[in-house]
Amino acid sequence: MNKQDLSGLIMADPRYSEACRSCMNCGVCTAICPASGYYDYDPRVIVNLVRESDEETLTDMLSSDLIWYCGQCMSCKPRCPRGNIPGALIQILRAVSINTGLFVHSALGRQQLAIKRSIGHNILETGYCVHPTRVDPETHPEQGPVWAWMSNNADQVYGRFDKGYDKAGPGLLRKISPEALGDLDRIFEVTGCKKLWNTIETESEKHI
Amino acid sequence: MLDGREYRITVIGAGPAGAAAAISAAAMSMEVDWYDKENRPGGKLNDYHQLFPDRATADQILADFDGRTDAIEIKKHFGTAVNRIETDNRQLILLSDNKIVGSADAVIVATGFDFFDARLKEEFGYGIYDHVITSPDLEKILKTNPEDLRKEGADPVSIAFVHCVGSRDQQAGINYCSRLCCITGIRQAIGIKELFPSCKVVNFYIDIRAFGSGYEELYREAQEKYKIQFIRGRVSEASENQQHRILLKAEDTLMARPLKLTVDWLVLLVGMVPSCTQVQIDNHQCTDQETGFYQPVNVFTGSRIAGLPGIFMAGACGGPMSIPEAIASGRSAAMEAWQYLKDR
Amino acid sequence: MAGKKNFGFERHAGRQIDLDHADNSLATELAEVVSAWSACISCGSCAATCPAGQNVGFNFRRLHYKIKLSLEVETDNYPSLLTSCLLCGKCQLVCPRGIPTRYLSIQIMQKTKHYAEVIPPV
Amino acid sequence: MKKYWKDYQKDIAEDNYFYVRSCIRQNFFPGAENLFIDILRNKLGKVVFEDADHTTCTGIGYHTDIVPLETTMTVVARQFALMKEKGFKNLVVSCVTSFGLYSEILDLWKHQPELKKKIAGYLVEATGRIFDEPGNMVHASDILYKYRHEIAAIAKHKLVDKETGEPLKIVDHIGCHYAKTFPERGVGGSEFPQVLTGLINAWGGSTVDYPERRHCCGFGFRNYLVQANRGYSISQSKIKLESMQPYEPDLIVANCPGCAMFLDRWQYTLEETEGSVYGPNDRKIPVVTHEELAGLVLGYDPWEIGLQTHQVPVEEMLDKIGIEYDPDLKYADRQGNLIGNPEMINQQVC
Repeated sequence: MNKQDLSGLIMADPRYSEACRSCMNCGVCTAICPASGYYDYDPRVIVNLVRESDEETLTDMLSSDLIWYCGQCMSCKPRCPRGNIPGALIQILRAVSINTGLFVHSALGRQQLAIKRSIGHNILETGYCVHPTRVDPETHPEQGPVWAWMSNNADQVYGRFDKGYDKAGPGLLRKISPEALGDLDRIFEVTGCKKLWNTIETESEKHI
Repeated sequence: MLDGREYRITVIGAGPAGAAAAISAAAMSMEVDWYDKENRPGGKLNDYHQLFPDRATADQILADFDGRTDAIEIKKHFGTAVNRIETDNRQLILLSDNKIVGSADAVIVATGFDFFDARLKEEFGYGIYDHVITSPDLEKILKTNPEDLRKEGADPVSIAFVHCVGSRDQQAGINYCSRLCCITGIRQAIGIKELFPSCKVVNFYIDIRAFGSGYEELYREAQEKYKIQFIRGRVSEASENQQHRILLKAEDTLMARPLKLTVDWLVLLVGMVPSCTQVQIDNHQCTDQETGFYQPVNVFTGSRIAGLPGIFMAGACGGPMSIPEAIASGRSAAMEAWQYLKDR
Repeated sequence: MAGKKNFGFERHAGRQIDLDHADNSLATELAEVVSAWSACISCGSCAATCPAGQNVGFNFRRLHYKIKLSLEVETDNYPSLLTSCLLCGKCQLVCPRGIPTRYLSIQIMQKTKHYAEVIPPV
Repeated sequence: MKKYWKDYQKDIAEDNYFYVRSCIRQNFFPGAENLFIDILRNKLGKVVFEDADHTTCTGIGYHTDIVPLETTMTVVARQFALMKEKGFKNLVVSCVTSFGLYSEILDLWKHQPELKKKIAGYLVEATGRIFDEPGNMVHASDILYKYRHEIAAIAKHKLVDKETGEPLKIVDHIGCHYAKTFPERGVGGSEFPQVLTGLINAWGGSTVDYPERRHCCGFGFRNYLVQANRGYSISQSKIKLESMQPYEPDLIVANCPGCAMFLDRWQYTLEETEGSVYGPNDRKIPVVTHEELAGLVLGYDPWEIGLQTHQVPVEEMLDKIGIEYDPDLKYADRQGNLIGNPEMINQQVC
């Protein structure tokens, strides 16, 4: 792989100046972090590693599972005495990891392909992140029998609450118009999301 | 012999710095008017139990001041809050609630500090949970009735101290270090251990700043003799369970692992902030924009308040300060005032 | 049936240190015989100077700190790492609090014999 | 009041709302949003406008890192453009993730005006639309908070046990992105948010302050969406449920659709996989959303507002308050015909 200026890419993100100022290693972020209570993960250490700006360290980190544990709850944000946002720093690291293709070197990073193909495609095809017809009770046993009932009888169940279900016009889970979906599609093109998806697909394929 | 017989000086504040300034000015034969908003001298010392590093009682220091201020000619105006000074030619006019109460050739401002309002650090639940208290609260309990720390007659099982509450914290709008909370926490932790030897006492710190003479020794004694546990990490959240015990979440940063602990009392070591009774001087901006404390004309060489003639500062109105430092700064301000009046 | 289903994921216990339920018998025993141990300020001098630390990743500071926190010492390859201590005593020379770290190491080895198969000669 | 949250009172517009829906709320609580609109229009007499052309904000995609910041910003700018086109200024957001995201975007634009300009350029290029920032932006639960006393005045039920007269013990759960991201945008701030306790207290209930009150429900985005990662998600809910268990709550109310869904579903899963149940008397704890809570006190039919779409049965709670319902219509369609019963495993029978 070509040598890249990972540190530069990280700092160029508009969120960086808000997310990562200075750290006194007090650990309030880790103390409250749901992920650090569960995984071998420590947001305080991540902030320090990023601040070291060592390319080798950053390459290792962006190629590892470490950046994919955060659950994005942002509980870290209101507590940091230096005003950092470790959860936002994670978003930056993940974006750089995907854009540079490093994400395929970790098992958790490789999950981006499945997420892109589910949530991503949901958004452009339906206008919703999730849709009753796309949360399959088979792969979601944890959703329980009520969800299976709802998903399998979507027209009747959702139709009870809104006659407009899956139809044009306002209302519950209305069918998003082709014009609105066209807007979304062009926004995704113009703002680089399609390019990002292409990277996820091609880098994932190369790795296999 | 320093002779200040012709000079009229006013000292505002009767805490340790103000007392030292008044005693020193009087010793130089200056005519001293001494004000405090309270009806008695001593300031916050009245509420303190013990002092560090040698753990002398606050009452001993108070008695010493009382003896010396009584033995010397000082006009005391306690119960009068001077809250404004106006300059009139070479005279300084003192006002209390817009009423003129006196005048002077020079003024030493020694209005002290306030403790940080711990309610602002909402995550600790101060003012909501009865067993979350601040270091000054604990000091009062230790001084008046330590039995209050028992619960239904039983010794507390565990007590934790949190360092840097309202210090070094952008969220609280305070970026400076209050310096004295570390050693306060160490000294109070020892006090707890002496009362309740079997109680588990844990101090959550970020850096131990034991800067003063004898402080590091006290820190070591706390560890070695009293077996007080020091965990490097700031408490992130406190909450209360049904038994009214306090649950803490912190990171042990030396292990890089989150940690939880339940305690009977949580003591917040609150920092020092500018006093809400600061004196307004003309319409002059004489406090530091960032910290709100008075600013000297030169941090190395002068205690005169920047930009103003004849007004000097002493003690913690200029920033967090220990009692010996406040006393020294009171003496030094008196000396500088004398020098100023002689030279003008 | 209830309580046994598999929904396609595993759940494990968290890694939060629980100081309320820590078994501190080993820490208490050690503190009795090496009283100065409690004066440690976690400066890391011992680990920095440790020859075994340079070679096999043995970290004496972390190790004894872990015991102090009453964490599960049998994990983390603890016994094998402890046996890599050469008992050279360099750590003791650099300790700013004068803790007899070599003696502490010996005491840890003796009190945790059951964790380790090979105990270096004392 | 001892508490110190008065500094966090936020400005909540009085009327003329532009309402944007939530993906998760529509999927999992299909009665809630129409209920909210109905309360505003028909009980409180407010103007609420819903634009058929608004879409997802892409929030789940953004927080799972498959939608870049600038894409999300442009989609959000499009929602603002729709609002401008229809002549509205007061935005009401149904979803807590969206609300947090809108707050984050407005904050970034405030600090980096050139970024806002860039997004405006993208929006014109992609859609030909132009936008203004909302004059007032709140979460839907904020509106109910603002009008909680008005709702109480016309309420049919109180949140009390009709037998004993005791207030129901209610756990409030605030979505992390409601106030943790920008405490000043939440009623009561991030540590002791008042938005739901305000509703509970005004409607006769009592709130439970349990230790893990502020802990995340555990959605965790990728930590739920990928099946293998769900151990993280369920473990966080378990932390909360274990912590609230000793208080024997009657009910959980959440203002975030994800939280409400997870606190509901994970109770089912924890029983199925681990045999653990966290409510009093070996029952699970019903979970409702803020709209549903308002609907219950206002006397709406439980099945018309969608309480049958919750995995944890609500009947015992309804009986306790004294809310009537027809068991035969629970699983019926619009015309009253039975759709068929969910295969209720371990059904909780009274």
